[in-house]
Amino acid sequence: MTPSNAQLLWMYQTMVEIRDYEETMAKVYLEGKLPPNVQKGLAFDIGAGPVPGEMHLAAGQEPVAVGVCAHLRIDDTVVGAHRPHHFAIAKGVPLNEMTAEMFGKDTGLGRGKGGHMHLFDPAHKFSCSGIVGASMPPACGAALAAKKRGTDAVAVAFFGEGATNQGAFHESMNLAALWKLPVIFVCEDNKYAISVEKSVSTSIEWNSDRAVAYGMPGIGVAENDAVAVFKAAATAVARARSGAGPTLIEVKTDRYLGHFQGDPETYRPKGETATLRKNDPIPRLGAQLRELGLLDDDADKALRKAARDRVAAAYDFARKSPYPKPEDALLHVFI
Amino acid sequence: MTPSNAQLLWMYQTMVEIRDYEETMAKVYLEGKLPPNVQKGLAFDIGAGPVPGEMHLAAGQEPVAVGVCAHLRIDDTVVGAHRPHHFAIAKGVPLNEMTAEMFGKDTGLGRGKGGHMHLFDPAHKFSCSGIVGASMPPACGAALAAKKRGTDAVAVAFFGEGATNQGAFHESMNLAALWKLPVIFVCEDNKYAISVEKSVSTSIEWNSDRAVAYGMPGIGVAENDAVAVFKAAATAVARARSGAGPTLIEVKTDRYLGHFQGDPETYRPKGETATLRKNDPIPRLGAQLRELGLLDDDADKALRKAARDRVAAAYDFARKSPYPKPEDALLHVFI
Amino acid sequence: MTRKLTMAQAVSEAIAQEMSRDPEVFVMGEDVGKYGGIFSATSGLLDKFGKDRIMDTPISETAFIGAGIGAAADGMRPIVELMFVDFFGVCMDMIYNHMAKNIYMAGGNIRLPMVLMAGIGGGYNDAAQHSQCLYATFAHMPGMKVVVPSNAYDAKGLMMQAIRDDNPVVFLFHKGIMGLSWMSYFEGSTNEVPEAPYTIPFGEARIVREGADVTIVTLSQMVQKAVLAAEELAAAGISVEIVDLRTVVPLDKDTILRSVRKTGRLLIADEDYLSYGLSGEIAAVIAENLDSVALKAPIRRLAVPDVPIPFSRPLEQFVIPQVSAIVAAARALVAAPQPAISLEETHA
Amino acid sequence: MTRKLTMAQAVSEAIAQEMSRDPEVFVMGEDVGKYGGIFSATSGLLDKFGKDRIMDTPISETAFIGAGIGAAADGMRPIVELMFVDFFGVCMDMIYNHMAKNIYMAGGNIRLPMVLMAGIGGGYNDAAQHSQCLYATFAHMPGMKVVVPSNAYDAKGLMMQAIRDDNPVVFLFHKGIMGLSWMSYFEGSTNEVPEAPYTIPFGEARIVREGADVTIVTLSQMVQKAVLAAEELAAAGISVEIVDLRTVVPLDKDTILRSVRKTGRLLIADEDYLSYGLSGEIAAVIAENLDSVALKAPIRRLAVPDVPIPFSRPLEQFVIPQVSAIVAAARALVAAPQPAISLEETHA
Ligand SMILES: Cc1ncc(C[n+]2csc(CCOP(=O)(O)OP(=O)(O)O)c2C)c(N)n1
Ligand SMILES: Cc1ncc(C[n+]2csc(CCOP(=O)(O)OP(=O)(O)O)c2C)c(N)n1
Ligand SMILES: [Mg+2]
Ligand SMILES: [Mg+2]
Repeated sequence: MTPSNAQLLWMYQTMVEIRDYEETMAKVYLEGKLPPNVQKGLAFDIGAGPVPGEMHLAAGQEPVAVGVCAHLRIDDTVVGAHRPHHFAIAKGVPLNEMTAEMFGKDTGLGRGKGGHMHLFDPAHKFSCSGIVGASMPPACGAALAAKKRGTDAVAVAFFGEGATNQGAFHESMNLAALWKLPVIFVCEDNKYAISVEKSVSTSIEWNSDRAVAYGMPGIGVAENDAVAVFKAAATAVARARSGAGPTLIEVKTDRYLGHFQGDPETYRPKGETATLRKNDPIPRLGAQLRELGLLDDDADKALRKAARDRVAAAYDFARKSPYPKPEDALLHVFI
Repeated sequence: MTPSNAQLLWMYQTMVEIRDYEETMAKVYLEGKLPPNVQKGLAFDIGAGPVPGEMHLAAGQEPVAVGVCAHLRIDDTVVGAHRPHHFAIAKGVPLNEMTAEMFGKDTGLGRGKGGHMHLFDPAHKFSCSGIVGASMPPACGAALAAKKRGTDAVAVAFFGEGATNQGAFHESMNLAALWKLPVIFVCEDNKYAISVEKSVSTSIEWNSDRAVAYGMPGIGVAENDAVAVFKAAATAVARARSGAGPTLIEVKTDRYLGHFQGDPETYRPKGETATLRKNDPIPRLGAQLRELGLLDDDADKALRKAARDRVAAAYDFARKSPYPKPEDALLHVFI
Repeated sequence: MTRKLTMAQAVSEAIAQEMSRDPEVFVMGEDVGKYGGIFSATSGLLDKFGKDRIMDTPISETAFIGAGIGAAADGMRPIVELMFVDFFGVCMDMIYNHMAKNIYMAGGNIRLPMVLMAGIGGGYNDAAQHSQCLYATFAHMPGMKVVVPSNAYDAKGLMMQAIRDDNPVVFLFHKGIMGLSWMSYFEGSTNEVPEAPYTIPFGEARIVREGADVTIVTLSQMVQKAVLAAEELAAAGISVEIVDLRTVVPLDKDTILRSVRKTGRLLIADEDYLSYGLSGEIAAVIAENLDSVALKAPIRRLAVPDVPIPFSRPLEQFVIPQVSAIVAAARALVAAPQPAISLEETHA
Repeated sequence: MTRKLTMAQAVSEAIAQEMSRDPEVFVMGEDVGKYGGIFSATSGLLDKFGKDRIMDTPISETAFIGAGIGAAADGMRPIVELMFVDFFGVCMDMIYNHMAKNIYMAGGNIRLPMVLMAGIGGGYNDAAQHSQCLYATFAHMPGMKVVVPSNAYDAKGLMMQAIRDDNPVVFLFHKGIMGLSWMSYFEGSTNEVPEAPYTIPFGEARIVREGADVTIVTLSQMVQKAVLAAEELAAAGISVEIVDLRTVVPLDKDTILRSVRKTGRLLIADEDYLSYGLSGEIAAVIAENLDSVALKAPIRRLAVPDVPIPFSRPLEQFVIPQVSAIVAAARALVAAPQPAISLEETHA
């Protein structure tokens, strides 16, 4: 299945927005964290500034998010991992509340209690977790609920290539295949789990080849390309919706930034990211759109500006939002 | 590789001994557990008698133990699961101390602290665990130690087909393949995990097919037969000793008794065990030995009597051994 | 007329009644179907509700507990059985980092109506990996209600309450009071249970027996042991008040304090490990309130003395507090030098 | 002359010295190699010892911690890093059912010389799954020694002791005192550390500061907060004695009792969850010994008030006890009505 023009445009525009979001965050995140504003002797202070704590950005990995989410409806579930923004944006999570959450504000998705690894948006059926491998079992549960209710909603679990060596991967794959759950497992192979290269963590090259261990189809996508991901996901989502069961997809993608912001990246070969960026999927899709006559300079500019404005508005919303009251920390353990 | 005459005889005699051991235990275990010796209203009391607690017996599964252990040396490690006797016996764990352990006696392998699911014999490098899937990671560790020290010792992890859906299976397989550890993973498919049939727990038919997910050889043994297991294990052990890495073996075997003693087995089709017992691997190997001229009635009788005597002596040793002092319970948390 | 039920029957009746009432309720776990649950908590349910609602699972606790979380977040009401609580180690991440925290991390914007039930306790020689209580481990981590019934009546009402709760509830039943046909049990746990549905609110301890000299704060099977001990002590002229906590999260501190203010003596009888657990928390409740509690003796704790549960019968009987140990500890409490003056009295 | 080291440097130096001495010692964990450990506990070790002894692992905590157990049972001395203690849920079975129990279940017939180390603690807004302390969870389960240093000097000596111990040791370092270049830290944790190897025995609390009015029992990063609080309190005329537990298993009850007997007032300052944890256990030590401890006020506890760690800064600062909270609690303790008469005094 090839994407429609509308889908192509949506994927492009969404990738642009994601990239802008992540690059903005990379800058905002540094506010207040560098000398001379931090404790003497520190190069960087993770706990300082308007957005403290760890920050995992997905610049470069946009194709995975848009290629899959292009097929999803609001009643489909997405569960992401510690690097969740691209999925959240592609699933339609409102930028304002999402950003406010990362600023720890009362207007955030979780009233500031969750933070960037813990974005919960029940209206868009989006959630994520900071524990590697933890996206898969709950996605099975959402799929199980859909199946029990006889709807054709599906669930997607996103995770990194490092996560495939966590027991939860195996257990979830077996459960989903056994129960023919409408779930799509999507592995982003960005070649690293923090500093550990895939060859140092994984005994085979393609995780999609692991699907046979469950009698499940596995699809490997060799290109960090939105259309290629779209096609793989089309098959998988259709299979899930039809009741035929789960699929495992692995996409070779690229992480342009550090594992987290502040990562010294000494484990990376010099110049690696510069090389990777030459294969940037956003201009590549832009060029395709131009060839198809769906985009020209003006439209591109307008679209980029619109994305930038939405992103800027979200950061603005977040900044201007109030913090929760300290004693609100005691609320919401139970409802 | 075909077994030598000595190996054939050893396998036969060891299977006979295991069977005798398990059948004796099935009887001894019931002592004191039935009405009228138990609380009124009970059909059976798991906590009563000389051997209290759960009891998982392996009658029918002897080929897996002897077919693998025929290749092992005293410096090779074996880690078993909750159904461990056949492996322990085949690995050479002394019957006296093992039995005393199950009686909770001070002369037991663990001075009565471990019980039947927790047999530790460092001299024979044998251990086991009551947690499903828990045999695999420590076996990887023993293999890692051998590798680090440059010996050609190997490690074997035994586990049931139910255990293959535990995360530990997946993590251990990947680790072993990645690090080329000298470990052999041996799955006993006895068709049930307590009451749950394999088709209800596992999305594919052969767990040995899961080996490809790790780039590891997988061998399926379709017959509950000592020689067939021996052959598969020969390849796997040789591979491990040579430094080429791990192998996953799955053997279709049969559980003649309940999951544990006292299991009502209502989940089993009527007459199933009677049918299974028609394919008893012990007389089958006996017949082969006879054909090869390695066994006749007298020798068989003598060998059976010798096994029976050793087993009886062990139970006798256990019965006559003293209990530990109650306050010894406080010892050995640390050494 | 009410019938007597075993605790296992009471639990499965509660589940059955809620399943009949609410189509969103379903059960998952190992051997919960044909087998009816290893400890019979789901006995008879497969026949009533079929295998789409009573689901046998692979031995994949992380996956199926995690699936319960996902289904609950979607509005279903899963009851998930972790066969023995001792197996929590293979799936604790799903339990404590997700089931327990998701509501909080979502700022209260989601519900998570899930019951996780498991068998606890020793006494039948199942050794170190199958005999633990561990309720304090769950209670220490925020975000789970923790229910530990001592008898059939409470078990039914607490289970119904648990299923209807929009928060995750950990429901722990002691094997030695389930009334199984294959394990000796304390008969006090099998009692009269109304057929009609009813709930028991969480956080309300029950005074099992009133008394004047010593308060025994306890829970689960140990309640039944305390009752036997109290009878023995009564014969010796010592009047015991027994507080059955019923839930450890929430904890009914008021009832504990009220009782200890009355008796002046506290014995905590616990089957979990001694240190850093339940008995310490109850002790702290008193130690923090010494300005309003007049203790006649230092508090005493009975619990498993920080050793794994040994297999051998004499060893296991030694480490798990028995009726005789409760009797001896209560006697020692009463024999402690008196009278003592509390902080409170000195303030007057 | 001794040098000042950060706690991270002290830990990696201890490991390096033991690795040089004993070829059986090796390190496994995620990002322990090129990265040098996310919290720098293995910084520089890959270059010194190579990748056969400093092994990066897959994200398979069950497998590699289990492999540590297997290797240790075979006589090696693995040091295994679980990056954040918060991840214990994916591998607790290997930790508590195997690493911790195997020696006991073997009746003392095996050794298990393994160190499991992990980063703990919050304060830098890493939210609910990356900010916990959880030492009480490990301490509650028998079979593990649990070490929680507060400064570089102790960390080196305790790590060497841990590596040489034939029993499993859980070594928990608070991220906020490691002296990392990317996280603000308490400078008191960076102190003078002798270059020569030395060990510090387990079970010996350290009196950080002597005082007469209030005892603060604490550990890990909270020691550094208590020191700052004590200075503030001293200025207000309140003399504080600080007890740094250093190890929670074994627990040095004598030092706690001795100090509280002297001051008559106890404040427990803890960064773990409040209920069913460390603070309760320390309270119980007092409550069990009220016949020999003359309390001048009820004990007080500071800890995370049974909520997951919230992300937002004002919320996190509110739930994790800060210097100001310690000051306020100590003041309140001293202001509590006096004099009070203890059980002990009434026995005289
Ligand atoms: C169970 C668990 N172990 C370890 C970690 C620490 N950790 C966070 S992200 C990460 C690497 C994940 O790699 P991958 O799955 O490839 O995702 P990526 O970061 O590349 O997107 C690790 C080890 C964790 N969060 N959870
Ligand atoms: C982690 C864990 N989950 C559940 C159990 C309970 N349990 C004990 S044995 C068993 C079935 C194991 O089946 P299998 O692996 O096929 O071995 P078999 O009993 O057939 O030898 C189960 C579920 C356990 N001990 N550990
Ligand atoms: Mg990755
Ligand atoms: Mg089986």
